[in-house]
Amino acid sequence: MDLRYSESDEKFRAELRAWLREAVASHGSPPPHHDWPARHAYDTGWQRKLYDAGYAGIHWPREYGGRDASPTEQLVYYEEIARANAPYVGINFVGLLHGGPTLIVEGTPEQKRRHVPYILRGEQTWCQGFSEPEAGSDLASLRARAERDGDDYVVNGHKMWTSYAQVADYCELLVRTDPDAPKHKGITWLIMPMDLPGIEIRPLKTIAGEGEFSELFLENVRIPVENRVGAENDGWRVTNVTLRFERGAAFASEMYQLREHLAEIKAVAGRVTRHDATAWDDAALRREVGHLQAELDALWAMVKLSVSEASETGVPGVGSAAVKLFYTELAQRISDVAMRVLGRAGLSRSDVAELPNGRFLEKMLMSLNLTIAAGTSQIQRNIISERILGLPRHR
Amino acid sequence: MDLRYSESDEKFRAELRAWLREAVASHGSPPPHHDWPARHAYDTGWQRKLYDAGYAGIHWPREYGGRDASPTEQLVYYEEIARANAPYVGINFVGLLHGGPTLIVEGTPEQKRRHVPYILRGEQTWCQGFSEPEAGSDLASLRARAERDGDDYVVNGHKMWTSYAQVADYCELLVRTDPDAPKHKGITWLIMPMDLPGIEIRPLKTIAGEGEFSELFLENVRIPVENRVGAENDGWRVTNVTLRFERGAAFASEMYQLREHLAEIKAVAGRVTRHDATAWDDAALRREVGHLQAELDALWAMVKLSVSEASETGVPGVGSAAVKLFYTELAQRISDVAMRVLGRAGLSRSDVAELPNGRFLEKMLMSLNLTIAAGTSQIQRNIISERILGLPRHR
Amino acid sequence: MDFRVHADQEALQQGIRSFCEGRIAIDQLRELEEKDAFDRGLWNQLAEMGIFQLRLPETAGGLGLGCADAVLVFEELGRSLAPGPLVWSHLAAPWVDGAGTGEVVVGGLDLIGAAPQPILIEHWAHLDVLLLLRPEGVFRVDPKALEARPIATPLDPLTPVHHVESLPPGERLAEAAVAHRLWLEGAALVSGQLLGIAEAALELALDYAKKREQFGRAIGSFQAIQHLCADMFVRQEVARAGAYAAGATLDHPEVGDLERAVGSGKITAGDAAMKNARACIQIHGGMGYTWEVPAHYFLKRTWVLESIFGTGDEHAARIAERVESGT
Amino acid sequence: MDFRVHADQEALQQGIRSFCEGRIAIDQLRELEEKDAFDRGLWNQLAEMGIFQLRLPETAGGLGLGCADAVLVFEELGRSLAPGPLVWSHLAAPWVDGAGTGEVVVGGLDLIGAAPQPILIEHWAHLDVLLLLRPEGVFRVDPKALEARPIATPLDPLTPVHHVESLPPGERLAEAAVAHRLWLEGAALVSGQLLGIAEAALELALDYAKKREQFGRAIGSFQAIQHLCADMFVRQEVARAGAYAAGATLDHPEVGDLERAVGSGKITAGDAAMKNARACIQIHGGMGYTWEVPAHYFLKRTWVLESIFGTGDEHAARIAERVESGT
Repeated sequence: MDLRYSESDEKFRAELRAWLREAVASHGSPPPHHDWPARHAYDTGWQRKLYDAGYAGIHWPREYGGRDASPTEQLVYYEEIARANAPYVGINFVGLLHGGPTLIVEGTPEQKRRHVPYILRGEQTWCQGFSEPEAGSDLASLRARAERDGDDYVVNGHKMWTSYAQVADYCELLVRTDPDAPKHKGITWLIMPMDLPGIEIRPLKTIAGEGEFSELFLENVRIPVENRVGAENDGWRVTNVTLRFERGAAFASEMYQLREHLAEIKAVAGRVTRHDATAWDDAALRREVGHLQAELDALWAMVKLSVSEASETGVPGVGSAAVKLFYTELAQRISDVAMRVLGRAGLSRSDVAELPNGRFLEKMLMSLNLTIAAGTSQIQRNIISERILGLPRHR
Repeated sequence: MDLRYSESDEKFRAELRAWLREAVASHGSPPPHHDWPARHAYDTGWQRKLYDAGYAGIHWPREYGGRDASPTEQLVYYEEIARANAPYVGINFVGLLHGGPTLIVEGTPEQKRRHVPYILRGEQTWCQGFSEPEAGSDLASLRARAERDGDDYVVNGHKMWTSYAQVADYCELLVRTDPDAPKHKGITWLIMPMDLPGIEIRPLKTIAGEGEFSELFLENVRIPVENRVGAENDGWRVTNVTLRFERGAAFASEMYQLREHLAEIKAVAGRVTRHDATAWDDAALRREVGHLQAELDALWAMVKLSVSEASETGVPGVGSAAVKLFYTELAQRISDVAMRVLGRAGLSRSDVAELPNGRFLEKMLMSLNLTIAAGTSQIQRNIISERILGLPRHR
Repeated sequence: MDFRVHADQEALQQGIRSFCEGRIAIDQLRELEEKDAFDRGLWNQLAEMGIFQLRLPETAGGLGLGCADAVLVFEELGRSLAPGPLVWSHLAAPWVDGAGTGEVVVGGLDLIGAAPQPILIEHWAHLDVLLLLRPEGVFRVDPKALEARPIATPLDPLTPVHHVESLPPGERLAEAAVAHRLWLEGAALVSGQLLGIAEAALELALDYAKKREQFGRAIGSFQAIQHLCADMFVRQEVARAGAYAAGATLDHPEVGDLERAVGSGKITAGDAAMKNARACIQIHGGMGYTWEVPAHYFLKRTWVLESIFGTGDEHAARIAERVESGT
Repeated sequence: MDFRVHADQEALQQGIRSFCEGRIAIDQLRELEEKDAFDRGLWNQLAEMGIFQLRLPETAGGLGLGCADAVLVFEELGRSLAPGPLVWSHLAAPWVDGAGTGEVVVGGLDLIGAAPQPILIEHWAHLDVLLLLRPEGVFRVDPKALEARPIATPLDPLTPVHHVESLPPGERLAEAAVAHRLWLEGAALVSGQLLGIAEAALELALDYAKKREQFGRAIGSFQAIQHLCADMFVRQEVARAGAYAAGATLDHPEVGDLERAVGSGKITAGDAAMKNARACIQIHGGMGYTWEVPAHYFLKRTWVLESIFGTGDEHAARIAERVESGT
């Protein structure tokens, strides 16, 4: 039960920090939110820089070009990335956090050769084709249909919540290959090149406006059988390799950023007026912020505990459901405080009166998705009560 | 949508207030909590006073000696009782609020004759034998067994949560008369004289210590068949007449008292110290109390709305589940604030340093039962979602 | 005392609801989004229905109704997310010629609440008159004389806002007491709107929960969803009692503490709208995060309404001073 | 960095747990209730296990362990509701001869927290020494020299209290910095106890939920109960991280902001214990309201522990001053 980093961790931190200082400055400012080609260039360029410096694939095995960093080094990495305000995985988070790791575990040698190094170098961008309009929490009820025709699967279906499809080269796609099997048993995992005929990408407008998400309409898309990962109808198992990653350390970076957000809320509260005082002069607000900071600090300690535990098993345990549940609801509470601090400024999503309300409101709107995406809070509670607490199921 | 009382309501209020002023003063102070004979005498004496003044059975029909007050007069009654700090139904709440009203609707002429007037005059005290250790939320699963033997039912079983059994003359008892029928179909409602052989009363110690509740152990208790209310095996329907009363206006008086409690919390907060200020100097506490008062005021308006609606139907509707749910959780939040205001004084259930912590702590401890008794909060949410909102049931 | 909605009130409310359902259904709202959230024709129709002169005496062309009636009307306007400076034009009817008939569109700024900075004016582009509620009185300003900078992306797509650096003193229309009264009336009307939003959010959530299937059954059959909905219902009913009591107390101040009744309405209705809008999004799952499902409009409008005529926290602080025994 | 409980810490914790399960099981606690919540034999056994001199250097007869270890030990003491002035005697070990070995029973009063009035001394009848933590230092008082009035009914049946009108200055044992340090250590140890209570409440609730049947099935199969339990688990795990980090930061202050870490532990553990104790009562239904089911002990002890070494609100106010970027 020791929170001290080792000498080698601190050495890693010092090197990384020094490198980040120069690299972030030289990489320039991020492009506008809606300029997809520019964002693609910016994020993949950053990935190449990481690669050249030996920081790409921080948790990937060395034989695949990764850094194979220890869990504590990964933590240091997240802390320093956030502290330096450096780009994180950006538009290729699917490739770096899901697709790549899945191929490393489940792909054929040929599949690994054709994708893994390119993802790592920022030369291949991936998106995810899992969810469908009728398959959300109940992902296994997905309907996109793949029929075998010679050496191809012919795919028809409608996917939703595909991030960065606009700039992706490949899609990790789940399809139904056996409609007669029980729903978990008829699913297959495919690598879909995004330039195949029959793929239509429609931007999906969210609460926050147009952004990273799209819908995919697939009409007679022919995907070679060699693009299948794992056996036919074994896609659900393969998927769970990926989902386990998604529910794990993927949030660590966002959690650390939340700490910065709270500090910023305090700073803004010291500037906005309430009658003849500032918002920060209000004891109730101060206490609320103090309470939230206490919870954030405990959350970060929880991450450290989970990272320490993962150092043995290699993957985050089922307890990550608790981290996800707590983190996402906490993020919403913090956004709520941010809105109350902004007061009338919160009516504008454009910065006004030198306040950062643009960013604060983006965060608030996007926080609404946190308790929904990657397993709703209700699903997380089911997982905890059934898998961790062993409460009886009732069907 | 008018909150003004009519002239006749105000006349009723003026008369009642004048009478209460004198009557409360002359009735003396309530006896100690654990002196059951004295409490019996005090409460039944007060009931007799009410009867003589024409205020007994405020919502009972006139033909049964009640006042048959209009719903708004009932509200005035609750307000004035609370304002005058007068005794409420006390140890005979079962007789006055449940048993009596049930007999009026379901009893035989003979049963009415033998009980109703006596209850009203404070000459007959009732308790309730519904719950059992294994039958709580699922009351219909009760097991106390009654077997017919000539003109008697012979009852064996174990009842729990019987209020004021120590001083009761009769018990409204639910027993199973047909163990083979579906659980709701084999229940019978009996009037059990408490002096019958085979009844053992054991005080039930609660979180708050020994008090109003007992367990009843029934061993071959012979109850005459003529004491049955309603048909054999029709007790569940009869019970629901009673439960509908329980979930209705029975709480109005307690709700009004909660307003007084909050005012008292504020007063105490103005007296207790925190560093070099009082607790009330704390803006966060003030805002919290303000928020609670806003909710209490809305709750009381909700009662007024529900009373206005009951003026047509005569009984509180199913919407009273919402009132019960909100009221009980609000009461717990208020008790939580009371404890925080008391600070270290809250470690003592005896008054100390001229603070009313004895009473505050009693309220806090008893509030824990509010979300459990008469249908847990979970059961109330089931009722709302299925019966009011029409959400589908899943079995 | 009969706190029920009377038959004539029910008819009034039903009339507004039918109008809104036909004229401001969700598709029409989406069109308005493209038109800067203002439709002169709609405004005139609302005026013809008497929305603005509801409380003017009949001798002045009004309907001679009270605040309780107005709360019911604004409940429907809230439910349908009707856009425009409705509350301000209604409040202005006795003070600005043409406001009651809809010829003159009146907006306003609440400078009594705690945080008027930065100055953001709602619906500026369509205002003929801007009212300022200051602690010292009611003032009238020509909105076009202000240097107003448009905000590219407002939080609520149906509430465009302009930013103004400073305000002129304006022409004084009425004294401090009137400003205070209008502030309370505004809070009560907004409570009505918030109640309407809370109701609409529950209705939308229920529709979806009954229809959407996951794991082979309607999600509304899961106890977790059922209890979320039950809590939404409770908040709605608490807000109804609070908002209605605010209106009834404004009509007959002798029935209770006016500040407390209005604060109770604003707090409980604001709380219900905010939490029900969030729950509505959550119950919709991924769909709730799309622009297409109108759940987000409820939340966004609630933040707008929370910011005027006193936030919940401000009302709570005021109420705290008025907590006393025997009330 | 390895934030896991190490193998030797696990062994330590397991040892305490086994002892508590055997020696302070619920029936034994009930007996202690009748004996003024103090058992000299138990006290000696706890001392022999090293509870009090855990952190004394081995040269001074101690075990030479750190605060993180102590938090683990107090987690078990909290879980089992072990009575007596455990934290005070532990804190006193370096300052009062005989405290470490259990020969001298030391109690204390936190006069640094915001609300020491009225002065209620826990376990007064069994104290040999009373420590006062004042902002200006640590002071020693002879408890028997005080005019202490017994409180007939304490909130927690296992924490008897006496009321004292005023306190003498006492003998000064250590300076302000030590008092402050002891206050933080006390808060961390109490966080451990609160974590243990949160865990015990969940465990008790789970046992009951799995076994108790209503409507023909275990109540733990109802999603409403399952989600209550899931939230209890989350609070427990948050509290675990918070309380452990408090201990680890006291051992190595270079790893973080000490005040913030300790405050985080006290706040999250206090919150978890309070809410889990309430949920435990609720899940038990009527049984939860009986004295027989030990759920109420958890809640009552939590109120006692909440009142010392800074309430959650006090720590939150302190932490707010220390919120800053890059930490």
